[in-house]
Amino acid sequence: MILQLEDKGRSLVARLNGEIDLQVADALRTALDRAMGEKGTRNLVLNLSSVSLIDSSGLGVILGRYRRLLQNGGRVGLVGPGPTVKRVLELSGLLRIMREYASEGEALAGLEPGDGNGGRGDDR
Amino acid sequence: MILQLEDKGRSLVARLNGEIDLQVADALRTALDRAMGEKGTRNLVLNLSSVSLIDSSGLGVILGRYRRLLQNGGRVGLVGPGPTVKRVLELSGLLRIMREYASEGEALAGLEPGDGNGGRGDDR
Amino acid sequence: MTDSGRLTAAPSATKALNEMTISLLSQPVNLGLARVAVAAFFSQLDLVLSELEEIKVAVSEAVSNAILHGYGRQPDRWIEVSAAVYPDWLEIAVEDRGYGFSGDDQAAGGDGEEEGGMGFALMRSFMDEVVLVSAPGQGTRVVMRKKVRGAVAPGKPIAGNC
Amino acid sequence: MTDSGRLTAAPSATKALNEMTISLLSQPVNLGLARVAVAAFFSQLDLVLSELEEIKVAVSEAVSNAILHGYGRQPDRWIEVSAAVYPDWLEIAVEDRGYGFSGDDQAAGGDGEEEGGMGFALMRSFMDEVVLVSAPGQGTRVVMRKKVRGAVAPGKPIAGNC
Ligand SMILES: Nc1ncnc2c1ncn2[C@@H]1O[C@H](COP(=O)(O)OP(=O)(O)O)[C@@H](O)[C@H]1O
Ligand SMILES: Nc1ncnc2c1ncn2[C@@H]1O[C@H](COP(=O)(O)OP(=O)(O)O)[C@@H](O)[C@H]1O
Repeated sequence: MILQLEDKGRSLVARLNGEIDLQVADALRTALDRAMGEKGTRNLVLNLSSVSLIDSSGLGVILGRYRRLLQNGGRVGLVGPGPTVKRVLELSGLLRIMREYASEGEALAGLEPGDGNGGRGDDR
Repeated sequence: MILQLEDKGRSLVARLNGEIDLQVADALRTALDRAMGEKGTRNLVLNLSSVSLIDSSGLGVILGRYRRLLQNGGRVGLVGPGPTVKRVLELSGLLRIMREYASEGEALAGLEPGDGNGGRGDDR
Repeated sequence: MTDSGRLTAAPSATKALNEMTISLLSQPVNLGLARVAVAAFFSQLDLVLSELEEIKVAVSEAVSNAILHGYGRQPDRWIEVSAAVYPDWLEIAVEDRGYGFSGDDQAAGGDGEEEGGMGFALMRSFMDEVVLVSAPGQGTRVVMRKKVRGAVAPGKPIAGNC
Repeated sequence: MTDSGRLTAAPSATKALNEMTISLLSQPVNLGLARVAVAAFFSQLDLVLSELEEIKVAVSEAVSNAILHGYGRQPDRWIEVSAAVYPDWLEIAVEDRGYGFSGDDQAAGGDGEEEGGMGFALMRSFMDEVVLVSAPGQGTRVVMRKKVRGAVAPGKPIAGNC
């Protein structure tokens, strides 16, 4: 797994790569939590377009970050999952609590509407 | 393995693909022999640029075709082997009895000099 | 486990057209190996990419369970992953000799901070039948079966990249 | 076979950092599986592509020999391919329970219309040590060892494509 992080104001964009399973879950969790802690991240955008496989260990990492951010009113947006990754997200119910966006840009705009109004704008 | 055959006068160009091992050796041998028989092939140009692996079963097929053609004064030219395929060809001694060419065109020109003089021109 | 018409975890009575078993140590680094080996084995069938991807997820879940729940993360225990091709279906079995569990544990579902019994849910979604045999202290065997459209004609070479 | 400093075909005294065994049927269609499984397993090491390709050729030769010479093309016999990572080297063993052969056969080399004992020559070229244990009627075990530059630090995930 290669993880690329980019800070975008109050949102963090994380581009994941490869197979997100038990082998990489701990490292992914640690890397995300560290970056989110340092930057005071409110919302997380996960770009999954280069993820070839995700299993429940990977889902667990996403769900954990979602719960963490939710405590401060933040949210998680998902971008670009391939068909099978999307099926896994659907079956697990993650797509009922997190929204999928067509691009990183749309995710950032949707999660942080008005760019700095506190992220309380809705994106239904 | 996918095999693509192209008739070029008295030479046959065969473009091999994938892993040339015991699993595909019989089919490859049969396909080459049929095409060479039908067309009265004198020289064979084997394009190996899309071959990802060759082992001694694959070498056996090449050597067998070489011996068949040699009986009628024909030869075999090899084109485009990757580094490991080339190592296998070298170690087996095949590159001492067959020549490698930079392209199919050079192989055809080298094997059939003068285009139709009977292929007896040398290509040392 | 012996209802007629239901898959039993015992080997099928029908003879497999092809089969393999891979034994690997209970370490997360070997998850990829389990997935690749199973996918490579089934590449002799004419599966579509999404089917192969779903099979990989199911294998990942079953092997992760063996590592986490079967062996409680002990890294030096063996897990056996076998795969077989039958005329109308394919089968994958994942077996550990670890803690095992009783029906109650299973009903209880996940216990991790962040998980919730998703493993079996995904296995059941991606395969047509999942049968579980487990006994506390003896280990666990998960057998998963997936129907393959039409008759299967093995013989396609197993490709180098899967 | 027991000279000090020479590889014996018995399991190494040093403990493997990681190991696996794959059992497959003696059918050419499974050659690709053997290669892919071994390459996937060693993808946890930092091998360069040419090393992985050479390992694949060596595996191909040993498994082809088991199919052709060990079992005389009987398709329903088992071949075991194991692989292990040690601190300074990697090891591959290919074992069949077939005809076996004596030193004389080996010296005789190939017998096919088109082959000439290339198999062992390639295994020896691509691996650092090749040890053979065979007994007529009992089967054959080929152990191949390759030095890996510097200390090996497994832990890289096993990738999906190899
Ligand atoms: N191989 C196994 N050995 C022991 N217990 C297991 C095994 N596989 C599953 N279980 C039990 O079944 C439960 C449900 O598994 P699963 O659906 O994969 O969800 P999760 O792994 O997230 O808990 C586990 O929490 C565990 O108690
Ligand atoms: N697994 C095996 N079982 C029985 N005999 C074997 C086995 N492997 C190799 N041999 C013997 O060793 C000889 C040399 O093998 P090899 O160098 O691979 O060349 P080739 O396969 O082309 O004959 C074979 O011809 C065979 O007699």
